[in-house]
Amino acid sequence: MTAQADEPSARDGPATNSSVPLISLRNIQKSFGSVHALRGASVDVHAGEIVALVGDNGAGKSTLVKVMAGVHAADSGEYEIEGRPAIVRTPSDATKHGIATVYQDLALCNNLDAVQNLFLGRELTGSRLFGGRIRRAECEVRAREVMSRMRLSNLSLSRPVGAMSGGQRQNIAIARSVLWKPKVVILDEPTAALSHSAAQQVADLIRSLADDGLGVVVVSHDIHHFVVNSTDRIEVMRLGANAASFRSKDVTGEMVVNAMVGGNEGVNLAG
Amino acid sequence: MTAQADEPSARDGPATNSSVPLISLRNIQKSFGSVHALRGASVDVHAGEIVALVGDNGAGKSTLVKVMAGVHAADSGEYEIEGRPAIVRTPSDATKHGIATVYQDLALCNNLDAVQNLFLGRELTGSRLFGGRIRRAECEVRAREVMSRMRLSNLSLSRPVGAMSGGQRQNIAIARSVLWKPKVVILDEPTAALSHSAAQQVADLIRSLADDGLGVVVVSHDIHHFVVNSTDRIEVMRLGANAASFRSKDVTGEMVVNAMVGGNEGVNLAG
Amino acid sequence: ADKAKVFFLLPNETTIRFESRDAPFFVAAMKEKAPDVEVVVANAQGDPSKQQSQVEDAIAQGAKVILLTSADANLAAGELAAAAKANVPVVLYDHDAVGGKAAAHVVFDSLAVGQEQGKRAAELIKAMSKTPVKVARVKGNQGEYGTKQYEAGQDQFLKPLIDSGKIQVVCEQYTQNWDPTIAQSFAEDCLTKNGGDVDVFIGMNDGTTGGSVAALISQGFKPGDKLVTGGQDATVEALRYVAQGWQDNSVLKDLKVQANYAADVVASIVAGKGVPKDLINGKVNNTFMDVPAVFLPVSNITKDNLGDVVKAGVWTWAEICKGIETTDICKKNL
Amino acid sequence: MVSIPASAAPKRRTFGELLGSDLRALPVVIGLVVLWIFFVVQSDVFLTPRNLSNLLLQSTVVGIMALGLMFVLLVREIDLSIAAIHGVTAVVSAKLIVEYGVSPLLALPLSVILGAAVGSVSARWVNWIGVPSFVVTLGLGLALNGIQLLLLPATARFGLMGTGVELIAQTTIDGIYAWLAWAIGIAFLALLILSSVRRRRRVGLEVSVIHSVVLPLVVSALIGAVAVVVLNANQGIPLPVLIFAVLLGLGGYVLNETQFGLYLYAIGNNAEAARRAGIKVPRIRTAAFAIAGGVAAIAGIIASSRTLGVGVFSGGGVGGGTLLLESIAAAVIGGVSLFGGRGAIHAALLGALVIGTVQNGLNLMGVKNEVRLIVTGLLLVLAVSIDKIIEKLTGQQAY
Amino acid sequence: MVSIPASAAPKRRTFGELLGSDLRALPVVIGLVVLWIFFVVQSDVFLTPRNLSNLLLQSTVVGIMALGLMFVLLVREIDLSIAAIHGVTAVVSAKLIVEYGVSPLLALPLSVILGAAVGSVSARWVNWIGVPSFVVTLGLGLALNGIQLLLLPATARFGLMGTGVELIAQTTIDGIYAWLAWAIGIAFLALLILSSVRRRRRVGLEVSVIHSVVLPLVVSALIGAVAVVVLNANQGIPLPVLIFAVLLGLGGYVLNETQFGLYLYAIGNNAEAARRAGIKVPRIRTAAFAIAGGVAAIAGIIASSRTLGVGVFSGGGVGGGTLLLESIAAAVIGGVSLFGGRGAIHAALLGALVIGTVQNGLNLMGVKNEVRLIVTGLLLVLAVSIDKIIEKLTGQQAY
Ligand SMILES: Nc1ncnc2c1ncn2[C@@H]1O[C@H](COP(=O)(O)OP(=O)(O)OP(=O)(O)O)[C@@H](O)[C@H]1O
Ligand SMILES: Nc1ncnc2c1ncn2[C@@H]1O[C@H](COP(=O)(O)OP(=O)(O)OP(=O)(O)O)[C@@H](O)[C@H]1O
Ligand SMILES: [Mg+2]
Ligand SMILES: [Mg+2]
Repeated sequence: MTAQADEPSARDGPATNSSVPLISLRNIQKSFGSVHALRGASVDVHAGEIVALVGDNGAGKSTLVKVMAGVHAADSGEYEIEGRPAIVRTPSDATKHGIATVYQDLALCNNLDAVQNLFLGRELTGSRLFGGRIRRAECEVRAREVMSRMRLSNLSLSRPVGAMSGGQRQNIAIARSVLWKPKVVILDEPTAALSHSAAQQVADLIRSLADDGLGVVVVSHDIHHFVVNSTDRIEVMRLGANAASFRSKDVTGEMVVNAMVGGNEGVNLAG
Repeated sequence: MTAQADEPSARDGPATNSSVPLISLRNIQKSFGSVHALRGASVDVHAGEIVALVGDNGAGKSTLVKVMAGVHAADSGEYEIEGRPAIVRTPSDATKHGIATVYQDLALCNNLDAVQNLFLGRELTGSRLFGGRIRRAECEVRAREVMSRMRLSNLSLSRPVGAMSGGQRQNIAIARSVLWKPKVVILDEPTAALSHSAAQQVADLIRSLADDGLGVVVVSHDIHHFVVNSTDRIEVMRLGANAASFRSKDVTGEMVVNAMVGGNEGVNLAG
Repeated sequence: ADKAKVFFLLPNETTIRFESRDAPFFVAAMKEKAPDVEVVVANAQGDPSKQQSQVEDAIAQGAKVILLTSADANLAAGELAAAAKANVPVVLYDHDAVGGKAAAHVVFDSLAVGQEQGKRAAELIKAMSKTPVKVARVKGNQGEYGTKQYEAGQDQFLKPLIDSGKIQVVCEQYTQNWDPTIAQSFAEDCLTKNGGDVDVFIGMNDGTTGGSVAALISQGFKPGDKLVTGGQDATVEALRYVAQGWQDNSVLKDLKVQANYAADVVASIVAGKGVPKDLINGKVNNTFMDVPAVFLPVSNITKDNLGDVVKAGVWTWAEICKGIETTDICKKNL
Repeated sequence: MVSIPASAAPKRRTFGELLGSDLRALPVVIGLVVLWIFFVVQSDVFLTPRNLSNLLLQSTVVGIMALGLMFVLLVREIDLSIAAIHGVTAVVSAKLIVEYGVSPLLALPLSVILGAAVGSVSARWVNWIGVPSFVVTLGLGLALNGIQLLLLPATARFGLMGTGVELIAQTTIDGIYAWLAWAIGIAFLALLILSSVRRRRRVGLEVSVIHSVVLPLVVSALIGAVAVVVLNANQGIPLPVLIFAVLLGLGGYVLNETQFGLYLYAIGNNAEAARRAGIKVPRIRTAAFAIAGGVAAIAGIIASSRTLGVGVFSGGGVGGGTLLLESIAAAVIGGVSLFGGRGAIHAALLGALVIGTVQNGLNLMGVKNEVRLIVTGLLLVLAVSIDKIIEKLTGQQAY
Repeated sequence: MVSIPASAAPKRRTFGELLGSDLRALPVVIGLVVLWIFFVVQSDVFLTPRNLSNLLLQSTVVGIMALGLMFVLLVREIDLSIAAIHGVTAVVSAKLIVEYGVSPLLALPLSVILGAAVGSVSARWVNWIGVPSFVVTLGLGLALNGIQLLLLPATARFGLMGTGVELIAQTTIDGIYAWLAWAIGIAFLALLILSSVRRRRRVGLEVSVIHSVVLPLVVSALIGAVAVVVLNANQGIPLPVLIFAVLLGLGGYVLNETQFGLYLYAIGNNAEAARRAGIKVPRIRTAAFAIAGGVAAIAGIIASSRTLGVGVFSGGGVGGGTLLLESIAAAVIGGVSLFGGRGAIHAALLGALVIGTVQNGLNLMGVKNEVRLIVTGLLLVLAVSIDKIIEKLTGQQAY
């Protein structure tokens, strides 16, 4: 019933694509106590490619994202980066390998302001001699650049993010992931709280990231628009494993939804 | 620039509608420190009617929802329930008047299980003599009924909700609001984290609530599908005030989006 | 604020005598001996650094004399130095204060108290037919100057018996902060440890002996079953135990006498006459100097001389006998 | 399936899961057992009925204090005044009894009410002004310490011998009566369990008889029986121990079965969510503080009955001293979180037993005071570490 | 506009907003000022330079302890062993100096390193096993108390008179030198402010000169000048006060300007988010505990220099006593949250001053001990209540 998009088919897809995936997870298992959240899930991400990760609620998408990001260590399975086995068991491992993540729960520090959250963990600092003084001014300027690129220049940068609206918070989390130059960006339901126009901007942003040669993974429930129109490849998850794999340009929303709920079991529409 | 859907026009809309709105907020002002989140917002909800509240991120939708639900007390403005001025300054005031709310941040207690969260604040209890012993069995049965009505019977009822997936948590928050028989249900982005099919089920649920004569307010960013297809009336908010008002059957998504971003300022398409 | 000010600095409020007896006695005595001197009382609540602040604040208010009962003799040098720097004479009251300049020391000799306790215990134990006599020692707060002196005094009499095998020390422990509750748990556990076979409990003050008595009562013993000795302070509670036969003795330190002598010394200094030479009957070496001392006599109160307490005006029979009116002694004296 | 279907009773549950629910107490118990083994090896009297009775008795006061404090900790607050409440209420009731000749039957309940009233004063201040409870109760505690000193007579002590109060500590229930008490306890538990099973059956939910009826009943009956046998081998059940047991039973009922108990957990985890659910958060908070105060007063009565009097020391002295620290420590060692919303009733018992065991055991070993402090510190950390290591190995998660 | 555009410098800010940033300290200051007014009315010596010097000096030890503890509280942990660390390190250095003749210049820094090492041991245990820091540090504290007793000689005391250590408490910097110290402090502050202003200018961000340069400099210079005038009118700046001032400056720099400081706040608010951001949470936590330990050792040195010796009571005695409680209380009164992520450096100073003022003032008033306790309790609550009421009135919100 599980059908993998074998690599050649994916490679045929979008333009800027190398033969070795940037990151590749195979046969990942992960349990929480008695809950078997991932039972052999796999995913590849190539440079320049936008992979959509879709599936019903509780299918294991966020868990897979967290394994990719090093938040959870997998119980078993392989994790390769640019073709070489890699150990990614903490978020800083992932960061080191150039993986940036937007989490479904955003993972912001509510008591810090937007600039502090944007740069958290990778502040621009002065000399070690002065204890790593934060170059607040530079941070602020860079933050403004990114925010205006996302057309968010009217968002206050010095209020604690805990006091912001759901969409504002989500925008900050997204801005955060693209602030530095990662190789892979993973976004878990990035547009859930965004208005139509903001979501469109994020879709454009994601495309421009891929065009710059980054690998992008997006979890989304917006199958009919965002997933079929703005991604390159679609991985469908069901019950903690891959259920199907499609090239986005070949499918309709209905086909994807059917694969998600199991209506088309075993049918591999990829390639 | 602000255009109200005057009541007659709304009354002409859906079938089961009385002349007096169930709840009616007029000219609500609300500031947080220096942030003026609501500047004269108004909204009416009639029985049997689904009102969509739309607007850009930070427009004040959630704040208005919280004022309706008694979470925030408005700085000024009128609050009427069934035509009579009402004082709704705490969530229990709202509950007493039959208003149930699903918050954007869900407001669940992560250490409690699904049943406990579903009934929180209105547990079925035994005699006062025994200190209000919770009738867990009855609660569980009722919880299952609701969950299966939402086609969620495979969601564990006895795990802490903090360990659940984003969509599962959202489903619980929604189930919670319809568990008792409220008169008005307010849902703040209820389908944001839901899969396509789950979102469809929630849309059906909302419709059936309205058909039962409840008033429903839904905040949503899914203009093109959910808002134009599944609601009766659309209130567009911009910068903390009402920007436009439409009958859903009269508009296209584009028209709504234009009103949101201010492209069609001053044009009143309602009625 | 024109009156000359004298400060009486108390150590803590757990040893209640300072707050409830010494202070009022001293204030009364001063009123008599130096009517235009204002006495200010402050309590360090057991905290030496708080006491240091109180010394500094006293100096700031222009203290003429500081009558000091140190919160911890070992951490009082800073207080003495501050006073010396400001030329304010310090008279030590009861507790020692190590490592600094003091004008005089009015004290019931702590060593003598320990000796009284040890002597009485040794007498009673020698009189016992049993060998070895099993003894539990419930000592005071570890590291305190007083505790060390009491222990040394007791040991002068107990050591020989221990060495000769007459006494077997079966349990021995310090009591944190002199807390009677801790003393009680310790005594209970000691009884348990020895299957009830403990003959004597030697305390160091009435709090520690009281803990032992409460332990005996809670374990169902009767008065006289076990010997509880080594009380100190002649608290009314301890005297009741003595009257009932639960406890053998308590060392009486007549606080009124002490307060009076202290008032004499202080009044004399305030009047510019220095420490009255005739009162000095010894010296205490506090590692910095030999402090001229006014040693006061102590006496051990047992069932036989319970009346001494009443004679000295410490307690009345009515106070002692409250609740135990049916005991022989009380019947006789009420 | 990813999520366990609610209707299918899971046949095999992992050990971790069991720990998460029915056996929640196990890790701390294991920590305790390790301590016991240590002391059994060190001292041959440790396991005698006499010593175990002692140990239980010595743990009651701290255990009861911790039990009351739990209610406050659950709602993410702290009460530093419980020791002072314990002291001042004990002195008030002793004063009433000794000076004014009030009957203990009146004075003691009065002191409990007073304790509850004082507790609710802190809560009101916390609710009203929003001052952290740490500061409010610290200040209130000091003020109560002062009042306690004011209330004491010049003798600094009210003796309670002969007033009837001492009977509380001295009464023991032995032989057949002890078994009667045991039987009543088990009967209540059975009633409780059966009533929920009946109800579940009636609404059509399946119940595993072994798992939800037989197991808890047998385990409780066994533990109770062992305790009764041990205590009967000495003098019987001391009344303070029985009072503690009853309070534990009541507390467990309130926390696990009632609406109020649930609200404590809800508020501790997410007070804003609780408020939005229409829960009167200030009212619940006030009740929690009142319970802590009332229970502290009960502990004060037992303590003064044990020490046969009240004085400056009642309530641990100024600042709360050891009593306060041990009460908080007992709750935390038993698994109550200082950050609210987490902890079960057994925490009070187990935490107090851990502390009591260490002290009792070291008394029996007769080690020097310095060593004693060092060992106490290390054993406390050890006992809780075992608990955490087990939790970690079984992959438990806390919310 | 609903959200303030980041580029438009808001011309008029509400009072509440000011309180939220630059004037964060104001509410506590007002609480303190109310206390001062109270005591000025009660005692005519309160406002004398001599007394104010005293007050400042008396607040240093608790203030320094609170300053170190803040780092731990910010990351949502607690360290109950700081008082014991304070005691044991003081005894170790005294032993080295008195018994082994080690120079204070070596022994004192060594004791600070020892304090930091001990602190990091707790942190490692917390990180590794996940035992709540409350329990780990409680146990460690007791063990250290035991070690302290073991280290003391039979006389239970090491006198420090004549060793050179006493000079720390006795040295004062007066006259022109005091002004020099003041000038150096202000110069550092100016440097710091100007360097950020320059940087902002360089990258093209606008800066309000009045608001970000003149105001803070003038206010700090004024406060410092008043302090120097007062202290000079007595004996000059006592070295301990200067040390406290330097630590405050350093602490403020670390918390407000450095990466490490920011991480403390981040972890305290949402440790999981910090971890996901790639922050090495255990390492930061360890550093926080090490700082608390090292700073406690510094406080220990100052305290032993003040009392001219060390003994059993150094470090507040067994269990930490008043010293521990007051250190925690000072931090909390100053506005540090026990729940992590909230509190500024001035908390240590203001909290210690509130506690010190109450005690000093009551000493001057010469009230009876019982009354004193009652008043202390009430004044503490009052001072913090004023703070909270102001926050409430100005609609402040905490994250
Ligand atoms: N508690 C608060 N404190 C301060 N500012 C707040 C608070 N809550 C909301 N705001 C501000 O009020 C404005 C309106 O917020 P609100 O949450 O109502 O927006 P919204 O329309 O729901 O947006 P979204 O679509 O992103 O959820 C925003 O600018 C937000 O930052
Ligand atoms: N920390 C955890 N502890 C226990 N169970 C968990 C935990 N995290 C996730 N789960 C469970 O694992 C399963 C997969 O969860 P996951 O969050 O990966 O789903 P998802 O596909 O992201 O769903 P959604 O679309 O609702 O976000 C769910 O059943 C969830 O309840
Ligand atoms: Mg998810
Ligand atoms: Mg919103």
